[in-house]
Amino acid sequence: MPELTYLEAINAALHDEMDADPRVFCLGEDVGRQGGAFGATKGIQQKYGELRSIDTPVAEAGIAGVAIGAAMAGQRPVAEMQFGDFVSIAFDQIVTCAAKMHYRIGWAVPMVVRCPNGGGVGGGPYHSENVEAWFHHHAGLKIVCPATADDAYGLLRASIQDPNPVVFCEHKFLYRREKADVPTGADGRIVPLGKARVARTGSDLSIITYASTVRLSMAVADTLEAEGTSVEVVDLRTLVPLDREAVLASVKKTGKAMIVHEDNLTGGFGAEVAAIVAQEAFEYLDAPVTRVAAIDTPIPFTPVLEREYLPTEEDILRAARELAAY
Amino acid sequence: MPELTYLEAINAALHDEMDADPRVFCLGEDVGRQGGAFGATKGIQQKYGELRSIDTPVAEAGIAGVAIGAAMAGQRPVAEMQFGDFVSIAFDQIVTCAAKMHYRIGWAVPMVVRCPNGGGVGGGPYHSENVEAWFHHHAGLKIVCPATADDAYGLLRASIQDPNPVVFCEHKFLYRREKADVPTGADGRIVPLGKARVARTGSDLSIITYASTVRLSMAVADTLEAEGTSVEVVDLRTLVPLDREAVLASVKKTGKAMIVHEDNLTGGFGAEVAAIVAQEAFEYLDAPVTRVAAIDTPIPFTPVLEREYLPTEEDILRAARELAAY
Amino acid sequence: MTSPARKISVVPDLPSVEVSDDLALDLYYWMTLTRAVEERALNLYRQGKLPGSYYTGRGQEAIAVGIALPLVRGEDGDWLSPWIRDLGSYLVHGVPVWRIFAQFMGKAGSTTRGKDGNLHIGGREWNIPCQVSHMADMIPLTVGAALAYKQRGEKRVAVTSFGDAATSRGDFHEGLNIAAVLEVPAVFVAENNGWGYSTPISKQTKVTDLHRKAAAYGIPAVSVDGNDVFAVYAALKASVDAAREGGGPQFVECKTYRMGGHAAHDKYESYMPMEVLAEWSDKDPIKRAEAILLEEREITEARLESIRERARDEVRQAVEQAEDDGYPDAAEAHQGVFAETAD
Amino acid sequence: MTSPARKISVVPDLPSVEVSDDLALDLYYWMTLTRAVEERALNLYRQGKLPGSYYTGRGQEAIAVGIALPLVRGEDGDWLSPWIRDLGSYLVHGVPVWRIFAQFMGKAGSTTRGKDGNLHIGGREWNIPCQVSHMADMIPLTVGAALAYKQRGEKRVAVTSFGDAATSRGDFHEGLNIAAVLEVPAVFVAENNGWGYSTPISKQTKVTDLHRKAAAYGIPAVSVDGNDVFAVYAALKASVDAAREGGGPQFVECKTYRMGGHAAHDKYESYMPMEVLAEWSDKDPIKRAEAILLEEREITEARLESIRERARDEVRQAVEQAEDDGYPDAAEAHQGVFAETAD
Ligand SMILES: Cc1ncc(C[n+]2csc(CCOP(=O)(O)OP(=O)(O)O)c2C)c(N)n1
Ligand SMILES: Cc1ncc(C[n+]2csc(CCOP(=O)(O)OP(=O)(O)O)c2C)c(N)n1
Ligand SMILES: [Mg+2]
Ligand SMILES: [Mg+2]
Repeated sequence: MPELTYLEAINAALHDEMDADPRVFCLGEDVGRQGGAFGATKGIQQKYGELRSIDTPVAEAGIAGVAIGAAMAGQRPVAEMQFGDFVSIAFDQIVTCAAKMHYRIGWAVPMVVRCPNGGGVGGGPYHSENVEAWFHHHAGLKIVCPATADDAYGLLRASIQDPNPVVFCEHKFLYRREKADVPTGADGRIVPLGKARVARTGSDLSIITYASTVRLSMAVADTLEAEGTSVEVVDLRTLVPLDREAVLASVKKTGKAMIVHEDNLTGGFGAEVAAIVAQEAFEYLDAPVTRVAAIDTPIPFTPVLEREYLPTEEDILRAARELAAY
Repeated sequence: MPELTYLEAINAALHDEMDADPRVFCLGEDVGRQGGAFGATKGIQQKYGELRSIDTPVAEAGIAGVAIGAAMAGQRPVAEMQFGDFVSIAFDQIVTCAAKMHYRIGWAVPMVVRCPNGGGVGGGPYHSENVEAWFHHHAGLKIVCPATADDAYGLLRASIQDPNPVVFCEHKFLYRREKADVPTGADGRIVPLGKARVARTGSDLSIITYASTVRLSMAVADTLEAEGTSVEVVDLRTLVPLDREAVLASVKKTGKAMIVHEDNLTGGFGAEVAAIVAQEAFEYLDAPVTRVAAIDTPIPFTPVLEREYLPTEEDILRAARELAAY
Repeated sequence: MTSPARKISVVPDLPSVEVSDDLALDLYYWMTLTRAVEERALNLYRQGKLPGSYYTGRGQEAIAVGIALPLVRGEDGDWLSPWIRDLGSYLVHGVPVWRIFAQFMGKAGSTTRGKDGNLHIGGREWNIPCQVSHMADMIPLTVGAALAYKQRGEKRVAVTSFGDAATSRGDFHEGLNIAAVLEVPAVFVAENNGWGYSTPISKQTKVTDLHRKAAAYGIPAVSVDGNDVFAVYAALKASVDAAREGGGPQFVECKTYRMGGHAAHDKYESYMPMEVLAEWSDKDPIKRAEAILLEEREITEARLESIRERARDEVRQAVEQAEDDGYPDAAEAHQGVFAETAD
Repeated sequence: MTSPARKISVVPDLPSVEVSDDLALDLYYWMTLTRAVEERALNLYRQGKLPGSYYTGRGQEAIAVGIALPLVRGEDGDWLSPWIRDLGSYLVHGVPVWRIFAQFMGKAGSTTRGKDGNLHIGGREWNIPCQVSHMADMIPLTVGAALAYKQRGEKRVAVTSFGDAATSRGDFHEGLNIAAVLEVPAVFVAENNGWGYSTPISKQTKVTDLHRKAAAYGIPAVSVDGNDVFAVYAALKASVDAAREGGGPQFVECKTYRMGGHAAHDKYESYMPMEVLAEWSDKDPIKRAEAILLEEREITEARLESIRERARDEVRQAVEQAEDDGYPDAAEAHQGVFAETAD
């Protein structure tokens, strides 16, 4: 079993789903011969041909719309946005057509929109966006945000198999930094959508997080452990459906909730988690519900500014110490 | 001083700003001779001519983009979406170009996008959307949601005068239902963005709300008053900038926070308010932070389903009673 | 009983198409039914029995019917995504009349179980996706369906219609361009009725001959008289055949005129020139078809009357059934956001 | 000293344009400067001194320069929104060289104060809006600026350039259509270099002669040799003049070839045909201009060398100044989300 990076795990999941189901196909800009801007679709055109690996024109609304139509006509499209940022152009197709079709006529739209997400890579305001909050408000869309190579593989397979439109937010910063021994092919493990993962158990406070900030939170938990504070880290994995039970169980146990994400603070998914906690676990809370997230600005380009923008391990640590001491 | 409906107040604000500032102009589908689908721009083409009242092709991305460019070139465009729902098509232009331009190069984009918002009018899934949560996450946009005819007038004038892109969510249900004696012209009152309005003072619990649910909340407050519960109603007026002080002052006073909006629950603006309250007023809270909102589905068409979808006065009353009794 | 089929050749670019008398009568029947449904629905709307807005395609029945009749019906047939003027397309493609009334009324028997209204009609059983309000959004979807058929090597086509104003939208452009590049079996039908709500086409685009827009994508295009049901049928039949046989996407412009307001509540008298309306009234597609059937095809008036009678009967029964139908339970509002299975 | 102006007539549709020797040398100077900046920046990038990605417009300098030189500079001049291949446009339109290096380096002197990178350069003082990554988004903005000039009765134009792949986007379509209908003074320049990242234009559109797309909007269009700076200049000059004088929007296609990867990190050798690259290398716009200057205009080699020397000097000084510049304070990240005033 080879060690795969998060990016290789995505590639493997695509290969395995293409293999298992002839209805699955990839489409997007440069996804074919080139294998995509990051190589996520590498080898697929060579193996499955041009009809199942389609280099599209630069037209994100069109790409999404074509995927929706193909899904309704019985295929299982996996559309790639070259960068998640560009899914803003497909916003209308996704919320207007994909999200509402099943509710209206019970006709499923089984498709995945892969969005290379997130900052920390010097991409500037248009190659670093975290797009989950563009969609999590919208009934009818599933939102998946893997934090590890295993989950990237298992959640992508589950997303492709899911009968609903899924916005799959794969974090670019993790592409080559997250690695694991990921079983693939016949041994591949599907990770069901809607199940959080307790990445680390603890008793003093809960960090609820997902994607790129899981590893930061784990590091913080290590540091605090040494200081005598026991931190539980809940990796949400999917924002929609949300594993409310896992979130509430953890907070009820520790009495302290901290929500961490890389995306901007205001109106980020953390607000929803905080609201749920403040409503449903109120009686268990020993401290304010705390959020750590990016500042409320676009994502600046130059490293010194990008660092200021992003939530760092230090930011999380500081907030966690405060919360622990509360 | 004539009594104006909310819709007439919007029309008056447009006239008054067109009059006061030659840079102001209206654009959108059917806004010219027709005065728009609802009559919001009535009389403007007749008075100010075709160059300042432009019937555009059906192209919401183009309309938004043209407004942005015109704003940067020194004009003060007021773009109308025929229904707020269609702003999904302009999403990319608004978040990509309008929201981030000033942050990047300090070049202001003074424009307003008027979005006829909201349900309760039998419009179905594509003529009833509340669009504020599509944008409130996005740094660089102001979001305005008037609840009364006075505010519709005063906030629209403030929005047009503001040097930033403003998403102006005017509620269709209120168009002809809200009325007030609204001074206009030289006597017109500007309502500054970022200042909430305590619509009713109270001491037992705070309802924080905006737009169409303000009137419902006021009715609930009346009912509860008779039952001996004193409800404070805070009308946010603008979601961005948010008047945090007003929200926190109210909650700190009453110890109980309930957030009410017509938009879907999950990821709605109420989540953000709840998160702020749970973090910053935690020590003052005597009860769970409660949210009342639409159910998490698209907006169904037929009256019996639409009623089930929308938060009603009864829903708010029930939740408020529970909270009061907590 | 029926005279031999006639060849209809609308435009030199397309092969001519045979239209037998039976087919001609079919076209007539569907147009008649379409108008009967719409007239009845308009009455119901005026009586306050239909929630929401009401749109009619009066005067455009030849297009609605001519688009759909060349297509294969049923779940495994051709994809059809009609525009809101095209009630006739829904009827021809298989949606039962009573369910259309139920849809207008917001009843449980609506194709959307009351969740959507007016012409937002659809269902997998008819291979009709449910259109959204957002004009031109259905164009890329139609391209996607056509792509699916091509990928699986099925000889099916995907067809969509839209108004002239929809050609201003980005999704029109992206959809057509992708269709051309991927060479999928999609047929695009532009219904050029001169207006988009209160806006005349001259303010919508400088190129008011919409078929000329197809050249920007390298898509073959024709323009036909949209008030001549035989011409529309022939253009569609030839285009659909071409697409089905691997000829790639096709574009058909149907020229017509909007015979009234944008919707029933629209005070169009304030902006539409009455004399032009009157002129077009003389070109009414049903009257024109009648004249051809009576004069050129020598069909008897009695036969036409029996067809009209059949249509009226169907409408009567359908309205009864829809009126008897209940409203959905409130609980329905909570159902169906997500699919449990795709099949 | 200079020979008399020559009339350049690129296409029969456009009036011919005078290009004096001084102007010809100006064009040469700006192309030379553009290349010198890009070569230096590429070195810096390879040394790891430029964060982010690095894009060059090598081989497209004639377009970048030819677009900008006919325009009026300055805050009250013409709006110019260049594409990422058009470093030369920024230079000609007034952005100081050192600030471009500062931009690449993410320094405080960057036109975005380090908030954006690479060719996302802009500022009100030059009437250059800062482009966004999202291809074609700047087209509607440019139409809006042109509209503002028309509304105020100012004789200004708004110009934008974009790559061939951008023509697939909805915003291209919506922008051009609106520009045509509103008859605004906008000029659209399509740089047809045959590729969009790894995708050849044949997979981008069936209509690879991009000027033919303008016909769908009723916009006058010409196509010129994008490697001939005199032709590009003349086409732009004539188009800009036409737009300025009330002729409505204009479209210019410049045919060229992308002389390498999409960005510096792109392994284009795997997909670009080397023999075609070699052919186009012979058509290098700077070499071609040199030949014309030396042979047809009888400019001395010494004069050209002094121009090249001037460009090298400027680059040297600019790099020094940019290197001396500091990075922005971290606090800058928090500033500027909202404007306090629009003026
Ligand atoms: C994207 C979008 N913008 C606006 C509307 C509102 N609207 C509904 S129909 C219509 C005009 C349609 O004109 P056209 O496409 O010519 O069709 P017709 O009504 O003439 O059949 C408009 C503007 C819409 N449905 N979708
Ligand atoms: C909307 C959008 N989608 C995808 C990208 C990623 N991208 C950057 S440049 C490019 C290709 C550009 O090709 P073209 O327009 O021909 O310009 P060229 O690079 O050839 O100059 C792509 C796909 C983008 N910037 N914007
Ligand atoms: Mg029309
Ligand atoms: Mg190119």
